Amino acid sequence: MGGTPTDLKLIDERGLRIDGRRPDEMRPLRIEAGVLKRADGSAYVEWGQNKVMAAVYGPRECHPRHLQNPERALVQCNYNMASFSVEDRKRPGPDRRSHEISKIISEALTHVVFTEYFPRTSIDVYIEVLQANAGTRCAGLTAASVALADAGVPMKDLVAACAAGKVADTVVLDLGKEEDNSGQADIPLGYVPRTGEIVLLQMDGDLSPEEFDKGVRMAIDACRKVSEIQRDALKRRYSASSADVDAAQAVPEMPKEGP
Amino acid sequence: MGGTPTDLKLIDERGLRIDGRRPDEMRPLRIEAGVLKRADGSAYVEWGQNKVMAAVYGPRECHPRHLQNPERALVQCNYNMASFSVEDRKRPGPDRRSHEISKIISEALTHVVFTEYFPRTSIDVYIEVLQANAGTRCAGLTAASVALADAGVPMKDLVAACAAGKVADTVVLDLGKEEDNSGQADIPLGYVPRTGEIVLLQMDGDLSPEEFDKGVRMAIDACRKVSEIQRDALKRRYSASSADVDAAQAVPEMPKEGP
Amino acid sequence: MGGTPTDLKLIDERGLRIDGRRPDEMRPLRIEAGVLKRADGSAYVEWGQNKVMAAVYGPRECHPRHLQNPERALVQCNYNMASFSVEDRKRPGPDRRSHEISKIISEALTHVVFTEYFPRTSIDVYIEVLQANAGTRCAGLTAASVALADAGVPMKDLVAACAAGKVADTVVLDLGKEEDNSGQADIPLGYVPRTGEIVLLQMDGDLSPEEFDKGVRMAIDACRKVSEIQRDALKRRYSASSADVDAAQAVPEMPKEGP
Amino acid sequence: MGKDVVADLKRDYISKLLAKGARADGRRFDEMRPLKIETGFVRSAEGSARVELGNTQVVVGVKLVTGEPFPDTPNSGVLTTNAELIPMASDSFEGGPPDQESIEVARVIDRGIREGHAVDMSKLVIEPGKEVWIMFVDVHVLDYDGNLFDAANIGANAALKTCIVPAKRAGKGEDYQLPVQHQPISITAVKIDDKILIDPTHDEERVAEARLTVATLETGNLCAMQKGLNGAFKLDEVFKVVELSRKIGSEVRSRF
Amino acid sequence: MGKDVVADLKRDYISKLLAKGARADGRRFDEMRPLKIETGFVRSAEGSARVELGNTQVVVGVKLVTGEPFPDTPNSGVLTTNAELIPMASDSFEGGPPDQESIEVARVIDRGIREGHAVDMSKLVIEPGKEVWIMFVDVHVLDYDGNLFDAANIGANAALKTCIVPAKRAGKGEDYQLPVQHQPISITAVKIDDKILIDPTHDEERVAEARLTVATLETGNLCAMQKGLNGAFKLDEVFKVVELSRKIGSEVRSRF
Amino acid sequence: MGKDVVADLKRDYISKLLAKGARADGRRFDEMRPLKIETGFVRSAEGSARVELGNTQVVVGVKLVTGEPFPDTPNSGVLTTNAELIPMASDSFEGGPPDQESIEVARVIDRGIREGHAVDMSKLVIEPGKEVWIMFVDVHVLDYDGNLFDAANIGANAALKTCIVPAKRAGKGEDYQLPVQHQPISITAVKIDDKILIDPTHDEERVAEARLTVATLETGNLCAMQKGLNGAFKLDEVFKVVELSRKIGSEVRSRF
Repeated sequence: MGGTPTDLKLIDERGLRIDGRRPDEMRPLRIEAGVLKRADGSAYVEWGQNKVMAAVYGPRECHPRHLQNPERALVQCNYNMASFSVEDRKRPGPDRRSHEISKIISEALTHVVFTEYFPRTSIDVYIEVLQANAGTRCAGLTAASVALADAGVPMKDLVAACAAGKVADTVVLDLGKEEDNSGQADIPLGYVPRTGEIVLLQMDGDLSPEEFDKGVRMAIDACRKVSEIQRDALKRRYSASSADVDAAQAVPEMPKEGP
Repeated sequence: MGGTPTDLKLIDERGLRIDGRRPDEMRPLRIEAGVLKRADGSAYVEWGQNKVMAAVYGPRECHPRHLQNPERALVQCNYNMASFSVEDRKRPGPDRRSHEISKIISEALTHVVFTEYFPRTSIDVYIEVLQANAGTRCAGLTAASVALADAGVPMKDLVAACAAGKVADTVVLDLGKEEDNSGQADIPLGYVPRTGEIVLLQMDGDLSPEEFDKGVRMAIDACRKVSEIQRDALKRRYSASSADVDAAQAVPEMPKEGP
Repeated sequence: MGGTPTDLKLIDERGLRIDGRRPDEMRPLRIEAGVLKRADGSAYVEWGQNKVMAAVYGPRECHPRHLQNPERALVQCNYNMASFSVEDRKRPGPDRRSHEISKIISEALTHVVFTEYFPRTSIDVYIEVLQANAGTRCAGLTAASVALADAGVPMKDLVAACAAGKVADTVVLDLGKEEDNSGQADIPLGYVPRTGEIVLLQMDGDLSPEEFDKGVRMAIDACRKVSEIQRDALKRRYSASSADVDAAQAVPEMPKEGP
Repeated sequence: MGKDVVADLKRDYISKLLAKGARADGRRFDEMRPLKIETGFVRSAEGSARVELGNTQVVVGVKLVTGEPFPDTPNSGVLTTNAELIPMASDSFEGGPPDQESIEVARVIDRGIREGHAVDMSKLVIEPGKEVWIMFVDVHVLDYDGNLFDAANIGANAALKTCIVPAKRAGKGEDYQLPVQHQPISITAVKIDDKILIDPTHDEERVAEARLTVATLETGNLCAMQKGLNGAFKLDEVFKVVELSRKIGSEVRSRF
Repeated sequence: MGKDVVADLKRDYISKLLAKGARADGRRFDEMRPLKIETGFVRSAEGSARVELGNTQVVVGVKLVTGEPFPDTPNSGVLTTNAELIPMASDSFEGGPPDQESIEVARVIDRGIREGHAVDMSKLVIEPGKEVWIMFVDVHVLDYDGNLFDAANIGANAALKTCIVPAKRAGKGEDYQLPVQHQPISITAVKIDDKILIDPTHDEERVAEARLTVATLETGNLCAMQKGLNGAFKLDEVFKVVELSRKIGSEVRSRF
Repeated sequence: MGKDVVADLKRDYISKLLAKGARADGRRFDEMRPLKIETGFVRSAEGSARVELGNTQVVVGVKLVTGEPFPDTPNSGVLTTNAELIPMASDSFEGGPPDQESIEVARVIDRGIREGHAVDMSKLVIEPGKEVWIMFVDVHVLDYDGNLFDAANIGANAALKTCIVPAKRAGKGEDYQLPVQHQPISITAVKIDDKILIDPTHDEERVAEARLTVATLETGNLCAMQKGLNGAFKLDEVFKVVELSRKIGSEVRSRF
């Protein structure tokens, strides 16, 4: 956690947070599936002030060859932040943080994909953060799951993700940027609703076991809601596709910025 | 264009340029073919204050293999400036400018080489700028054509290159360094005299359509002269070779600096 | 040589050096063989204030393949200094100095290994300098030889290494850090005692032919002593192994720091 | 090899259509694809635009940070243009450091902005010779169906037009609108079977012999040009592309 | 392919043992391997430790140099953690720039130290906003038999505890002990066949489905956590690992 | 594999000649190839030389820029030597960042200049501890037929000798001649079939067992040395190379 001292009152006298949310309230989440033409599958996520695009290519031939697994597909995620996605311009190209996030998202997705159906192939997942405002790894994992489904990759279930955390000694859901900068703990979590499995889990800050217990359960509840929104996006995608004669024209457009 | 404000009078009252040239006058150009022993073909060009060496290896096996074209040879040019070729020392190794120049010279040369005669191979062209004074891409392309011929690579014709530009509101040929720094436009052009084709063309600055028309025609006329000098160099190379019993000793020496 | 001017009296009135050694006296040298479990062979060297670990993997498949020699094994050494091995933190990763040392140590070891027994393979030697105090290339080469023997790689002989040099106009053996910083010459030398061959030799500074003659002979005498200590380490390693029923538990421990 | 067969089939298909004066998507030879421009798409950028040119989609973000001017231009801000042809956008793009293709795109976009004097760089000086605004124009390609040059050029122009200099954040006075003075619009044509087509799709680019990009200004003057691919143009073809670029560029400029 | 066969055989062997409640080296499921800590191993470092955790061996060195603070934390020193998984340590490590695996190790170690406030970073300020101590924690892996996370975390804690700030050398007054205030100890568990094993060996890691590292403080609170590998944990398994980490972490901490 | 056959044939040919006391190009064992030195070849450099040693051709350029001294040598300019073994010069050179071979060449050239005190570095100080001249010696190999070490060393000596410190351009007073005080000339020998050959060609280098480069000064003293290749020297062979290097180095030095 940034842990930067701050004058911000992160929880007000009514128990509301700096952006008016209740402790267990998620930021608004919108998902659109199938927004790109070139990729085999894609999804666009707006989650609070985060804007994240995910695309999937594959299963396809795995390069370099020595990475091929003769028994399974390799799920390779590449998480990248656009240089203009943050206030202080980020140097283009991967840094250590993005390497770590790519790794844990790859692992989380691998768990749900039926990789044994596609030996020797690679399923490549690209996550591009266009605008960042805390919580991009959860937004990215959430978008990537939908993009995989949009690409027709068979999965046990969609992975849904959401973070819980602690601000002003209160366990809260889905930290925003100010809360992330000045908060006390963050717990990003990826979840498989159908099986109740946790496939991504990190934590940093300072939490008692009780607070951790509360936060994890709060994040899991949120993941169930995220999962609903994921399913809605896919339903809209498929109904749009089947409603049109020419499916190619039926791809939903990327939602426009609100006023 | 540099467009740097300057006190220099780029065109004087007699209509002459800062180095005494007429608007449509090229800097002195000397070309020697076959100046290197190890390369399959080579050429050295002194063009005004530019000194450029070109060498050709191939057709030879193409590495890395995945770049091989089963139907054609790949013409791969590498343009490089020596660190000491400019007043402010250049960091060794390729920069973005040299990557771009390598690409457009590769494309220009590919057009004239009978690449279909050598499937799966690579024809590697190396251009080293030893002393730079504006116009090195044209000098490099001109040298590379001669080096290809010296290597015996079959071509439709030699590519000749020369730039036109604008200084002090006048369309002029073959900008020198001060003109490049303070001028108004530059149009490097690569030309195939036999077919009248333009294989390299760039422009930057500010030109009316009429000025552009005039500049391009001026550059094309100059390319015809460059082509003559290229042919002379090759003739000297071959006559020198055949005059001697031991051809290996007949390679013309690199010309020495004038006083 | 550093050649930094200094107030240090590098040789005192009794003819002794800054750390009390005689001119032809080596710093204390301790070698332990077989100190790592994962590597095929290993050795740890404490030489004065130097602490160097060497490990050997192979003969094993050679990557990348185009480096394979169809008639011989490739001996590839990688010399690396830990970032904390010197007073001013070193940036992690190889620099030009370590590339050069890796090359000359690879060449020195190649001479003694029966590379023809293992065509197409690679024998990989890793040298890690954990604490540096002048003389790490000799310590590294000395350790690497023992690690090769510990790995069971057949060799004509062990290479032993030691440097001579000149400080305060005196030819001395095995320069320490202050002597290296302020001395007049350094001659690192790698030697094959059985054949009397010199396999590593460098020199820098200023030496008359007579001083060079004296220094080289002094270094060769020291290499013979180093060779004895190398053999002792291997003997202890093997006797330890055979004394125990379970050889795997018999690997000598890394020696502890003295008080 | 499979790819090549497909390429050959596409080439034949495109050629046959062209012989009849038609393109695969029904456009005229001198017609651009539908163009959508959405500015202000990225709030973390000082200026931004999302552009769809047919199925090609790019996001351009402009960031401004303070820094030192180049020694030879003490009275000028600094422009840096970068293009990320990320593998999300096409299976023909690879990850890793910029390759020749993305470098060429970035340099051609940069040349248009710079040589067309899109921004009055003298108004980006904080203290002459000491501190100026460094303007980063970053092109992010999301979906690639040909003609990156124009999509990115239009995106850059749109992003610059809406860009705010974040002086307050940097403690340099009040924020102000980036001093944009020109719209250097580039139009790209390719040559296939001696025909000149404007705004090529990816399929058209793959079978094209030569490419020419021309950036023009409000005055009708030219400010940047780049020929690409292994083929050649005749002089009259160059002039034809120049004229088309002036005409269509002017139509695009009217969108700003 | 040979490797895979070996892996399959090892997997079977480990599974059969686990079904009987046993591990290959005779340990209980919740038992760490023998731990040796030797501090002051590297004299050129300001603080250092060599740690053996079973057959895993790491050297951690801490260097302190003066430099600028980050703009947003003017009253804090800077922590930089790096892990070198050098090919000396295992034939599964490759040379070259850090890969995802070594980056993950470094970042998890860093997270423990940073979030556990191991060092009072406010005491590493020389001049606020201008000059602070940059603390480099470098993890060098010499011999790899699994569970780098904990070996490196313990090594980092030990190296920091003995670290001296070299103020005199830098002309910044007298040397002083690095202000260490907490020991955030991480404990790592893996899941194999629905069993939770503490401190996995390399063989156990290779067949493990999922990994969870939990760093705890003297207070029993958690300060960092990282789940890894392609498998998953149920919620009760997570809580079980958290409890084990608190208990065993407290035992390890008593060694300091 | 074709290459190896050629190499074997060349080896046999060279060996047979050597047995008769002859070399392929008719030279004596202790004879250098014809040496041509042309100084002032590159006007953009402060000092430059083009050197032909037989068919080996290098250009050396020296650039001087102002910068900070190293903290431990506040009263000394800085020397940086770089060698570019560009693929133009030989099909055995690859592009990309410097490999071990070009690094070794650069470091051996650097060692000769530095340890031989070719330049009085104390005269390259502008303000002690603050600003000094950084001297870049860049070796560009154009044509490679063996013995880069000596061709580049001779080129560096020649380029330095004619080098002008561009003080005026940097606003540091009047230009002046680089204060060259010594010519540390290196001579390289190889060992083939127990014979010592001076100034090896590329073919000789390919079959050589061992290589020894020795740089000497006017005094006859040694200032730098480098043994290379996989073979070995006996002590008397080392002494023989040292003596040859002193003698031939003195002849080369007379050319300056």
